[in-house]
Amino acid sequence: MAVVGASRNPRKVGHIILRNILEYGFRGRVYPVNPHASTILGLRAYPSLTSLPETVDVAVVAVPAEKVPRVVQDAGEAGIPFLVIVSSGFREVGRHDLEEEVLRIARKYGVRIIGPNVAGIVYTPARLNATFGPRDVIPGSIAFISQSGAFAIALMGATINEGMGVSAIVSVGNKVDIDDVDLLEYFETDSNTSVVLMYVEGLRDGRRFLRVASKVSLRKPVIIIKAGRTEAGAKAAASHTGSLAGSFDVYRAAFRQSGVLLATSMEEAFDAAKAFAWNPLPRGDRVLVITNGGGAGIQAVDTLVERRIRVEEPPTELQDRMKSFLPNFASTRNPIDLTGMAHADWFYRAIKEAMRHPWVDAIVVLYTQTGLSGPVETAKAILDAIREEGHAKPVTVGLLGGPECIRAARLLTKERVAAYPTPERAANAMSFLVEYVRLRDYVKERLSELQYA
Amino acid sequence: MAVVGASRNPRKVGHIILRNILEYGFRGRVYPVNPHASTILGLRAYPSLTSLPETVDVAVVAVPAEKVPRVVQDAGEAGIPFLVIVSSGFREVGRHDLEEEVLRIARKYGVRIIGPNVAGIVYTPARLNATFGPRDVIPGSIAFISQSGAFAIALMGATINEGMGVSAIVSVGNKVDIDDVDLLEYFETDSNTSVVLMYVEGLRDGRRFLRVASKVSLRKPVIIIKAGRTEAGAKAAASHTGSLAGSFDVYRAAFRQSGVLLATSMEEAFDAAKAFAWNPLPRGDRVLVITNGGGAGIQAVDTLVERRIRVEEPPTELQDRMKSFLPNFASTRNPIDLTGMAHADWFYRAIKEAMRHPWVDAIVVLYTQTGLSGPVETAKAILDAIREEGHAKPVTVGLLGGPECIRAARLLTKERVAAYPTPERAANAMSFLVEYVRLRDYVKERLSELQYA
Amino acid sequence: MTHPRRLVEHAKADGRRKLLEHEVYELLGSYGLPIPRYKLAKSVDEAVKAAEEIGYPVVLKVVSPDIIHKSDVGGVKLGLHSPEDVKRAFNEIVDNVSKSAPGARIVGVLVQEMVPDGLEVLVGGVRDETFGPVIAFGLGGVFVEVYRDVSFRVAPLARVDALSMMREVRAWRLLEGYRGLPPRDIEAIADVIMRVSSLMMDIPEIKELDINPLMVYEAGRGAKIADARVILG
Amino acid sequence: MTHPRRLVEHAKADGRRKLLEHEVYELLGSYGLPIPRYKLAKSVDEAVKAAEEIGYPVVLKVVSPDIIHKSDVGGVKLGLHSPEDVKRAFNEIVDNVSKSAPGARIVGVLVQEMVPDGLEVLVGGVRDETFGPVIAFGLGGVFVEVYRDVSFRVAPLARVDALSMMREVRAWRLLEGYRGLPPRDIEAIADVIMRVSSLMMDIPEIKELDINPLMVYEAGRGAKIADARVILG
Ligand SMILES: CC(C)(COP(=O)(O)OP(=O)(O)OC[C@H]1O[C@@H](n2cnc3c(N)ncnc32)[C@H](O)[C@@H]1OP(=O)(O)O)[C@@H](O)C(=O)NCCC(=O)NCCS
Ligand SMILES: CC(C)(COP(=O)(O)OP(=O)(O)OC[C@H]1O[C@@H](n2cnc3c(N)ncnc32)[C@H](O)[C@@H]1OP(=O)(O)O)[C@@H](O)C(=O)NCCC(=O)NCCS
Ligand SMILES: [Ca+2]
Ligand SMILES: [Ca+2]
Repeated sequence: MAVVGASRNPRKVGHIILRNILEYGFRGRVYPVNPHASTILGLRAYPSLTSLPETVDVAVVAVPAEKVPRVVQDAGEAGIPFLVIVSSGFREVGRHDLEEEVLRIARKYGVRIIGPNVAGIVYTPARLNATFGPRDVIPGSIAFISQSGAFAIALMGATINEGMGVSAIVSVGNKVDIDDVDLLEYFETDSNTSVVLMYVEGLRDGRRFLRVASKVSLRKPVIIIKAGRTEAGAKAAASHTGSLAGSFDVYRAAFRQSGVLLATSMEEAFDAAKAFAWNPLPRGDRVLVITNGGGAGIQAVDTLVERRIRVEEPPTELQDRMKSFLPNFASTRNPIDLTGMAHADWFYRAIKEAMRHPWVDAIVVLYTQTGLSGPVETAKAILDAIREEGHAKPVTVGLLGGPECIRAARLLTKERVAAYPTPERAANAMSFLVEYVRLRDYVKERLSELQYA
Repeated sequence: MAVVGASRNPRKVGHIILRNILEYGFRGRVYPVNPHASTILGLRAYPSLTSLPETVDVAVVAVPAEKVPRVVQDAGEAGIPFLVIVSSGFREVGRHDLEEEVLRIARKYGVRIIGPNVAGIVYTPARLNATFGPRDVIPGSIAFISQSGAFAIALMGATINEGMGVSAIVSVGNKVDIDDVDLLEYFETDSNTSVVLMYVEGLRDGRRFLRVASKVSLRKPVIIIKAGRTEAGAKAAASHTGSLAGSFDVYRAAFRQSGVLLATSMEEAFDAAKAFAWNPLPRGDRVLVITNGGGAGIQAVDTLVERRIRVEEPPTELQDRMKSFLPNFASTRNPIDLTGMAHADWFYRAIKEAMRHPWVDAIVVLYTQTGLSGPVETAKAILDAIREEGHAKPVTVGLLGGPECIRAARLLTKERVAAYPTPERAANAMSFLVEYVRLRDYVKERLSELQYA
Repeated sequence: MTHPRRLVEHAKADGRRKLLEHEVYELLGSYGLPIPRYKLAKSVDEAVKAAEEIGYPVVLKVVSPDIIHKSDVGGVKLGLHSPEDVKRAFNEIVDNVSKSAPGARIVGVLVQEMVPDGLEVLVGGVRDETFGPVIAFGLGGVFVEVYRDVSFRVAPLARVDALSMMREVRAWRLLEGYRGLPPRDIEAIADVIMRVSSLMMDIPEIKELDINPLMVYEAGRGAKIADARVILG
Repeated sequence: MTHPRRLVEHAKADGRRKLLEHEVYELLGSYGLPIPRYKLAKSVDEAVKAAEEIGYPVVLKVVSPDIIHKSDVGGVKLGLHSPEDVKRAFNEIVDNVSKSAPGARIVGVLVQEMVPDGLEVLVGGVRDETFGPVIAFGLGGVFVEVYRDVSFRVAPLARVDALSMMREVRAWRLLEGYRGLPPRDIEAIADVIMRVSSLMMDIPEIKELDINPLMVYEAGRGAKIADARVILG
């Protein structure tokens, strides 16, 4: 690949992109393009895309907007099929003319474009971080498509904080050519991606979105943060991107119809994405809550029910199995309340029972820090139980307490168990999994009906 | 004070309590009581409360339940006015008899009791941490009253994670004598407490609560996490404490009527408590959102409106002041979008303008991490602006990005500026302040009306 | 007029958990609530006399401690416009009831003003185990039942509570005047709410009180109770 | 019968953005929607003849491209039970309209079956700028207006969409059969929804379509459109 505008100045965008590409360990060859330099970051620099020793697959463009048309022209002539144009200074600041010129040249040569006005792209399966965001994104299976480049960069950072692994991060910017729906479609068949997360202010072609999203969501969960849900929010979105958000009621309907999950906050979206990435899907909608703290258990049940997940009493047989190792004042009616006396081993046994019993489809495990069983010790017991049962069912874990709980959550996260700092977040994340399975059934039925209509 | 059951064994509850008291730096004299030991943690131990060299103000009791009546008897004889009974093994496991005995003896001598079955108490103004929870609670002005001891201990830890300062942490356990409402009443006049946070499953005497909470909430905000909001949650609560939660609809009405703020998750409750503790109250309900990222701004507006806070366009005059230093493609209509080009200084100037303009009652500042202005640098600019204007208006800050944003948030937290990792949480926390001021007006009117009726 | 608590004690002494309709009105009337004009008649002549006093049209309803669903036994006659109507209705009611509910004690027949249509709201009182007397407000029918669009306040209420609980329901718009319909008499509703609050505070024996519907007219034209129920605890 | 698109083109050529009522019914009828029996009458005699064919009771409504609120100009007469009623109504309508709206062109008078009462629902179609044709469902009246209790789906719809959008509204309980009321004809509603979906897909000139109310009867007894509106884009 090539980086056009790879600056010698280490604070400039083009330089940072090149450095990220090199330092993150991109597996292919990289060519800096800069007419004013001979070497950059130890690599030989080339004056233009037409002078490269081979035809690269993709070039990232970070030169000032006025110079972009020429770069596109060069790319076309050099037979480069794909450009990521980072430069801003087009439609978003009123320069429609410049944007149209870029598009015209690209069309002429059949060059495909992401951007302009994007943050670059990340694709971890190829060890590619061609952005000016943080370097050390964690490889994983969550793809993130953002309408806003700034958001993409910031969320890149947030994924690192959260220990979340991503397959790809792409912003779509002004979408002269490739748009969010194109990318969504791409991730359908990308075997490195298991969950797609999108940030959307407004869609251009809702019908195409519906078609594509329905297909994709049958294969993998799609979570969307839709900004502009309220009238005031939509107004703010309009003054931001100039694109009208349309009626949120209709967006919500379209999301449901296409099996897409709606998140109203970034935290919620991340929490859900993590739970999807690291869990099998539940086979049904029966959630069992296991807790050593009454309060945490009640909060989780309230959260589940508020998200329209029923919390039901498990069959006596399962309750009896739990009772066999619990004190007689423990409740086994869902939540399974191991009580404050619970040792790590009780968590272990309760989770194993839940994993094995066919009544249970999904498990929310809640730990309230006590002296009897430390957070890390408990986390290990939880992990053992999940592993020994081959992670047969989805589990989310809420660990409520002090600094040791943060450590315990990190340990679980590292082992790809979805852990959260509060019971409500653990329960809410699980509600997305259950909702997805429900929605998918609906979408399946709907598509097969439309197909045979 | 005295600790009855101060064990020599460092893993036992009584020992940990004594150690926490000593190590956290309690300012008064402390007497371990243990008939089987002569010294504990370097202090001389006494065989019983009746053998202490002076009459202590309070004794913490951590001996097995059967021994508690005797300890209460001793306390009565020794003239000790106040006991915190940590021991469990009473009503909650069916031993009503033992609990009644304790109460009978206490009544006889006029000894007041917190507990039994509590986590101990924290009161930071006296440097008192008489719990078996984590030691290093941060002194501050948030008082936390919990119906559940386990919750109290776990949340003690969570306050440390969040950098939240507390004045007091008390759980009420079986409430044989002093209950949550007594404590709430106490905190009304406690000058070390500016916000009261409560975890409630069910109240015993709703009418008394209403009376007390109305009075308290006129002076300081009261935030309640009410567990058992749904039918399933209430059922779980019932099997946990044996107390019926009653109708949540009525609780909600009573909260509103008494000016109490309802939180549905611990995260939300903490976020709000922090915002109250570190801010003046808004004078009205006009919130201005200042952001360098369009996406974050829209999400904040949506969150505010979803919480019934209107987001309105500021007067032209204020917009003009903002425009004077912003690029012409920046929007000043609320959110004030400083754009991705924003330097730390723009935040500084925008916040100062907002602080000075009478139209603005409250400010939500959102930072989306970019290369142009680093998180820490931006945090410092925000801090400077707030300080120079004498923190005249409430501000919440959302910092979205990578590890540096965590550092920036910590910096703000240390300086008592309420900072959050997402725009939604910053907006949601601010909505509590606005809601409080609205509710308080209502409660004021209602009380004065009832008084003159 | 009987003292309100007497009414309640009398019913209890009678072994009843529900007040009879004329007792309900008497009770509510003694608290200044806008009850319809009514009279308990023991004979056809009394009924006609009552109707003349009340003014036509009237409604006749059987009053019996043993009958729960009056309409089901033919115990209700609506829209009676003349002495003849009233006579016929009285006899038919007595007839119907003695056939359909032969054992039932008949205390009399209630002659009641036919309350003109208005916007239907409900005002209720219940005794909550945690908070004691609680007042409920909502719009009649599906508003409450489908959308649970009801607001509550713990008694005793201030007037600002009454106003704020009205504003709290989503159907508030219908009270403010909606789609060209006139604004309703908010003050009259507030007044009913406040009086129900006093009543619930004063008489602990009342477990549940339901005014449903309260017919609410245009601003300035008041409200009138069309039906009400009182359950003792 | 005119081809549906012809109707639309004809209205547009006429400079109208709204179809006349008989055009609306013709359009909906051509999609198999359960329209009421109707006939456009140009004279008293035609009106009476139409009423006889349709069967009493009937409704008469003036049809005019220049009148927006028919009732306001005395252009609607309900519950007509005999030829005499129809005659009188026809003449009164012509009279009223010529007085209240002297310049208005009168295309004729619509004689329409008086649709029996049922549970009132609305089925609508709008053209969303992002998603194109979108179908809406809700219960009539305050349900939609106060509680915004409406569900949407992007057309074309599968039957499972129609069912799921009905289940999505909170007032769904009223359709399932509620408080002893009978369950409603869900299948008939689904059918209307599906046909509206096809219609919106086929005719891009239609900007808005509103069937409100659709009267829905007991399960197995179908549904019938009582009023509808079509706006062209
Ligand atoms: C693209 C952008 C970063 C370029 O800004 P810049 O780095 O200040 O621009 P410069 O003019 O310094 O050019 C960059 C380098 O390319 C070199 N260059 C100039 N013309 C060139 C050309 N035709 N081909 C290749 N390189 C060229 C320059 O010499 C410079 O290298 P040097 O510093 O070693 O001299 C800037 O225009 C921009 O759009 N910034 C916003 C990016 C953004 O936010 N995007 C959206 C994210 S959400
Ligand atoms: C209170 C409780 C911790 C005591 O348990 P324990 O520490 O195992 O009890 P012990 O019998 O060892 O007694 C503790 C110490 O008191 C001493 N002791 C015994 N009788 C005593 C007396 N009458 N007075 C003072 N000390 C006494 C013991 O000798 C022991 O000290 P040692 O270890 O140095 O010998 C336990 O009964 C309990 O209730 N645990 C649950 C606490 C809890 O969770 N509370 C609710 C929080 S939400
Ligand atoms: Ca495209
Ligand atoms: Ca008390």
